Amino acid sequence: MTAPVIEMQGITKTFPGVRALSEVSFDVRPGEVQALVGENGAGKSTLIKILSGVYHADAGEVRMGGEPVHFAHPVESLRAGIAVIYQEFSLLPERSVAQNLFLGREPRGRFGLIDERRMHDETRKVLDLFATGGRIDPGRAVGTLDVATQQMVEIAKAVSHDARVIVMDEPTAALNDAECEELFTTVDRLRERGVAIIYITHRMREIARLADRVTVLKDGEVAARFDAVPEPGEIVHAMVGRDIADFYAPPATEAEIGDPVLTVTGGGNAHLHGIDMSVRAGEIVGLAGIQGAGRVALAMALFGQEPFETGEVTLAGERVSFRTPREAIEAGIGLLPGDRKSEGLVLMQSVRDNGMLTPRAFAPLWSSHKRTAQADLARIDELLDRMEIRAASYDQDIRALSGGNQQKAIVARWLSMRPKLLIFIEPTRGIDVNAKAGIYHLMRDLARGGAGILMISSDLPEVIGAADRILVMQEGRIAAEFPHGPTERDIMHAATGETEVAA
Amino acid sequence: MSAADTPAPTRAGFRFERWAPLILLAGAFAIYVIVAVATDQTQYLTLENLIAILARSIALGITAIGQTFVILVASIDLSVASLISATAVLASVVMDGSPAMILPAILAALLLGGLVGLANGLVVSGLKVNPLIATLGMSLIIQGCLSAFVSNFAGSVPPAFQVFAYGEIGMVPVALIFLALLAVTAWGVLRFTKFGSDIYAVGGNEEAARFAGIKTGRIVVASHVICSVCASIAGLYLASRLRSGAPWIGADGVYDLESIAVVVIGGTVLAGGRGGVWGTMAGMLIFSLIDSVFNIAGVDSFAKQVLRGIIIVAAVAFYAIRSKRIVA
Amino acid sequence: MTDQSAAPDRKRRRLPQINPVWVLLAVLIAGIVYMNPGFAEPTGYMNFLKRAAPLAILAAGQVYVITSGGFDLSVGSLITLVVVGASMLTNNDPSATYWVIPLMLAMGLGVGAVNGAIVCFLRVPSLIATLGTMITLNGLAFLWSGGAPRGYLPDTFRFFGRELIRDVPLVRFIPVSVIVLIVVVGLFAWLMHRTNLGRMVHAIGDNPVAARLAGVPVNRVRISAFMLSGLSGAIAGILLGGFAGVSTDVGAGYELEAITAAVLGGAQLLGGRGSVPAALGGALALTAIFTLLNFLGLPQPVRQVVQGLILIAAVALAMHRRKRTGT
Amino acid sequence: MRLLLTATGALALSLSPVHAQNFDDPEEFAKQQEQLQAEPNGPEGEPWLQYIGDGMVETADLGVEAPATVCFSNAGVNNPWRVVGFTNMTEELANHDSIEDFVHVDAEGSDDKQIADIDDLLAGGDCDVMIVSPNTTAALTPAVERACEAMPVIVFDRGVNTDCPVTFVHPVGGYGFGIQGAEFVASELDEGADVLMLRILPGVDVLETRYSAGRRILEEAGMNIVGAEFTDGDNAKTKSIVEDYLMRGNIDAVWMDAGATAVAAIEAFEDSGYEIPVFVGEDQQDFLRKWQEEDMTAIAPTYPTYQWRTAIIAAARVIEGEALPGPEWVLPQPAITQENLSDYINPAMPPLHYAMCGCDDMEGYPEAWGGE
Repeated sequence: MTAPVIEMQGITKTFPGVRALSEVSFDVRPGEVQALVGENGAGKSTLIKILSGVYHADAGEVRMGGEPVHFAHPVESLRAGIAVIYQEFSLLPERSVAQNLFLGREPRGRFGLIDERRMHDETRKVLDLFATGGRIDPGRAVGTLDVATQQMVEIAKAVSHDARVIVMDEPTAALNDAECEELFTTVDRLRERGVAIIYITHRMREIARLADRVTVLKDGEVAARFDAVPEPGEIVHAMVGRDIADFYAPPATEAEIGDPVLTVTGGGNAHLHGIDMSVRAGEIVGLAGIQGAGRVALAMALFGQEPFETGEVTLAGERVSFRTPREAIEAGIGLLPGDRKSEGLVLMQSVRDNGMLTPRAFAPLWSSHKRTAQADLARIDELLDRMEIRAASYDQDIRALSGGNQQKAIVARWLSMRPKLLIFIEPTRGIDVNAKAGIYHLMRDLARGGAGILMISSDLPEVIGAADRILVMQEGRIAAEFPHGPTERDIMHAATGETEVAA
Repeated sequence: MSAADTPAPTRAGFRFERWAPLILLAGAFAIYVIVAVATDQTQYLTLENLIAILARSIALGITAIGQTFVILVASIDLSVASLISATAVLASVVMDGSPAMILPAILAALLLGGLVGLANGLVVSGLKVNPLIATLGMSLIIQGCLSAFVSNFAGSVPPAFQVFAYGEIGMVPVALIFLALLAVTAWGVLRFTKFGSDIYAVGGNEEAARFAGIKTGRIVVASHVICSVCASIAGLYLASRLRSGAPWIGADGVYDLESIAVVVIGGTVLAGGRGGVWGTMAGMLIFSLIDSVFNIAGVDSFAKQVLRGIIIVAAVAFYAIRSKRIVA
Repeated sequence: MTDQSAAPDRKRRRLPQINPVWVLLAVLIAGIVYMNPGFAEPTGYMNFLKRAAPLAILAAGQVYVITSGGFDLSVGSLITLVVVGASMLTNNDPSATYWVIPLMLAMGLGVGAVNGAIVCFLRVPSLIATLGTMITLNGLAFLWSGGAPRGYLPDTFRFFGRELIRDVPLVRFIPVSVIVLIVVVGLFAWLMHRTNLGRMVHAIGDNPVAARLAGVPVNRVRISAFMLSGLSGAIAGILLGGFAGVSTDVGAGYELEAITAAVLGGAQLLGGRGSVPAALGGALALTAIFTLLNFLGLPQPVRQVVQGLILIAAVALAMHRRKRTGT
Repeated sequence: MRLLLTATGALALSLSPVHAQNFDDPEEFAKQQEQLQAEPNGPEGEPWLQYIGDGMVETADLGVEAPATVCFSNAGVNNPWRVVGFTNMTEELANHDSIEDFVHVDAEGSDDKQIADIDDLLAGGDCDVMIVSPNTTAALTPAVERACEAMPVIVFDRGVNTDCPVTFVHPVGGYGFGIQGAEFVASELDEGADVLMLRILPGVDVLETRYSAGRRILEEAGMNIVGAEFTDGDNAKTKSIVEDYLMRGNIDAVWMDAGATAVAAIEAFEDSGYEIPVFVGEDQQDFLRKWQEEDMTAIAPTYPTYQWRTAIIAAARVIEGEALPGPEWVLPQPAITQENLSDYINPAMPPLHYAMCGCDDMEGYPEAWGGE
């Protein structure tokens, strides 16, 4: 057995108020795929960020090739041969594939000018590693490529760095089945070349297909380590490690579910085709699918941000069509965006202002900011209290709060509007494990209060655990529907349209 | 990145933004021809006249090339007008009619430009002062220092240096050739050098650029230095053209706001990372053509202003209206 | 980034909570009084306030646009258009004032609405959009008048900028423009800090996407901000025309001074933070700087240099504080 | 920052010995003082046709034939003086059938643009005669020289540093303006009186000479000059400056290098509750009316706008091949005084109409000038 290329020992990292990692040890050897699994918030990203020099560990040691290393900056780790492919691409859409691949280290030719031909040749060489890479034109602007191809470029970028270690953070999230298979082939080739791969995923079949070893993180600690791929059940048990029934709120009973609050028939636009669906009062409907399947597009269509162009929508029995979010909100729809920072919060404003945002938006512009038809400051405070938001004061800037508390402040915004339908997009992304349960119970309370809930999530256990009914999308269509409690396999099957499940 | 969840239809090969400056330029040229023909002044359609139009806004063109660099890194420079005045005065005072002093004067002017650019860049990237404010402040400082020492044309430019503005090779003015070379060089730098690539990276996504190991601060500073050096070249050109430098020539030409308008009309976005020198050159030509159309058509000078304002807004709207982003 | 860190943060922030612009203003006023004790007399400080009034009103309007994330460069030209237009319309007729002033205020609102509409619907960044209107309005003022003022402003019109109310207890007299200043800034401050509009302006400047998804009528709010800035331009024009009569370059340069004043008052460029009282402080401080330099006998060039340095220093200091407090 | 300061410091050092143009030229001062007294040639009552001195130039051999196209490169119409002047010019055109076409290009106050405009006219304007009103003297010289090679050129208002134009039309000049006002102040007040000098902005040749001449006379008369301030031609600033001076001390007379903001300066006295002192203004209607209404002690030197008529007349003579005064056509430059004040006041005219326009008898008067 070869010596590990990376060894991390006793890594501990504390953020103010949260112990993100505690005494984590982890290693990866050349020519192996080490799967790193765990729920959202288990500490995977923090561990990777410490490895790549974005964060610095409070305690512990990172060794590369046996030598202790300290990366002060991601560039240093990259130079040392550690490439990280994040879910959020760091590609420049205006630049060509080749330019992106060689960003910051372009090959120079005569007079110190960029040797464009060599850059293109090298790009081509790297792209040839991929089964379909040959179809990508190195001179094409990245912004004109589809998401899957951009993902390829992102991986190619890591490969072109001659990385000895490549970290892939849920690389298949945006890929369809054929593309996934292509990625796996690429991973195999990289492994053959002796590259060490740290592969972060939720999906058991990918682990089974690719991994040599598996490390499971839970709540900032190593929950299990497997030197061979075990049964999926073992991994899941290690990941969740608690009574799911308690973690998620109990599902709705027949009696709790009422009439449909929302129905869509034949809804379609540039991204969506023939959407037929309904959400009933008192029900949490989960919306699953791979990235790019159109889940967010569906939410945005319902919410009037990118409206349906065809089909019919009814809300509480009335036919509606919204051209702006404002019209949707007026009619009784609320939405919690997936990216809190860029879509949800007004960061420089106070917690209370964030909670009051929507009620105020519907009050006359010149009337007092303290009282609106839907809420006043006292009521918002009461709502914030009820959700147990931890803040020094509701007057403080919301940016100082933790993700979970920020999310609750956004929920407060909607509660005062008493919406008939609430759409949650990735409601627990970036929220620590303890706060998650709070959000699930909150959603259930809202449903019991008579609202219909539509929850979009990439976290399969979450969809399975929290939803009463699950819709699975694929390529802009609703591909399948499950009652409460399908398996991850069932959902992935429907989401990718494949017939064979490896796990 | 929930936006990534929306299936992106692969866009077609034709990219509107790339061609928009050319479309605008063609439109402006068509209007020029139509006005010349309609008013029965076809003598304005000779080659000689077209060259005169090309050479009309050389100072603006040189400044705008520099401005392109700073706007590409998502900065902006409002100090160019004052700097143009300052370098024109400095050069003409140092030369003071003596051919022997031409070289020292050019060096002094370029040095001043370099220093101002360095200061702008450091304030913007180091102190993180909003570039609009930083360069506006710098503009006031330069203008103040300048007017403290000179209040009129100062010094004079020897005839040998006037070749820069008045010399011709064949039919083509030397300055026009210089502008073309400068544009080609700028294009080459942006297109073929690592520095150029870094500029687009910093303007497009500063975070990504930093992760790729690009020293983003240095790129911003260097862009500001280039911008200011271009402005000082424009100052030298004006000193040569006016035979002397005066502390108001930059402000009179409104080179700060006009150079920004030219760059933006040329399709470079204020947010950075997209655009280029050829668009800027197209923008400059559009400005020259508009001026010429006004002259040919005999538009009243006040109506000119009204039209010019509307044209700037309309030209930028021509690009911007297609975007879905919320702008402020 | 979490709750626990907030507590000590709050304690630390209590002390320096006072906006530095007031400290600056106090120091400047002390300097002026030291140089010229006459400034402490009503004639001194009332003249000062009278002079600062147009800029302070402009800054109060500009702060709306800045807080909403934009710039309004058109106010200087708008002032010129208001003064020139009023002189054309009143045509020496004292009774015309009663319809000309409302008309001018409406024109200010209209110009603001056009600015806002260009930004919202044509999606032209406000820097370019208002640069365009700045050039256009200036041209219109010239086109309307033929290049030189065509008429006088009647005394009824000039009342607001020129007259004093005498026999006021304590201060002896109050210029009408100071009363206008108090009323307008009070109104703008109330709108900004006590109404939904103010909170919405903050929200769209802070995060327009989030604001839209939360139901904020982003376009309506943004256009309102530009309209208030336009209104402030019209009011400033009425005061300036009243103070000194008609000319075709009354407004030149006021747009940058208004932005400077707002920034001195701590308004955050590109949006999200801004205060009307602090902008008033900024305008007064800027005027005080000019007054002090005048008393010191320093020429115009020095004024420019000082203004430039203060501008850069104010923003650099604000950035430094923000970095230190981690917000 | 430090670098910049060093750089500007270096700039200051290099500049200190320079100070290019001389705006206090005793020779020119004496010449203009003399010209003010001289009896002009030409028809009385039509000062735009009159000339001081005897020099004439023949134009028959210039080879221009009627009817012809006259092209005019204008520095700008960016202030009321130029607006009135340009109206004089366009109205004068109606008197000349020999001018078939008149092409006007406006440089909007930019040297660079005016040079380009002249190049445009030369390249495609089909001009027979060119009139140039240069934005600045030095900068426009090369362009005018090039124009001279192609056709007869007439320059007015500001000159150029070349004698190639057929003639250079201008009134007596800035020294003359400064002399007239300052001599009036000196004659009205005793030695030691406090005089405030208000100036528009530094660096403009025609204004600098007014100031240097005015200052010279005032100092010679033993006046106490309490200050010389720049107003930027801004009413509000003018008023504020005067208010500040009044807070600090006495003012017996105000000398101004241009009268556009004179009324604002007068209002500062009124609003602060002071007597209006001796005033030097200019021939703007608003000042003249205020002068009459308030019964002030004042004078209005002029820089007559009728020279814009003269430029067209000169062009017409070139076309018709008649002789004209040259190489300088020096026009008389009368001042408006208490005696003839009422001749120049016309309430129908706009406030910044320049009364010394020589336009009262022209066909379009007063509507074309904005009057009623």
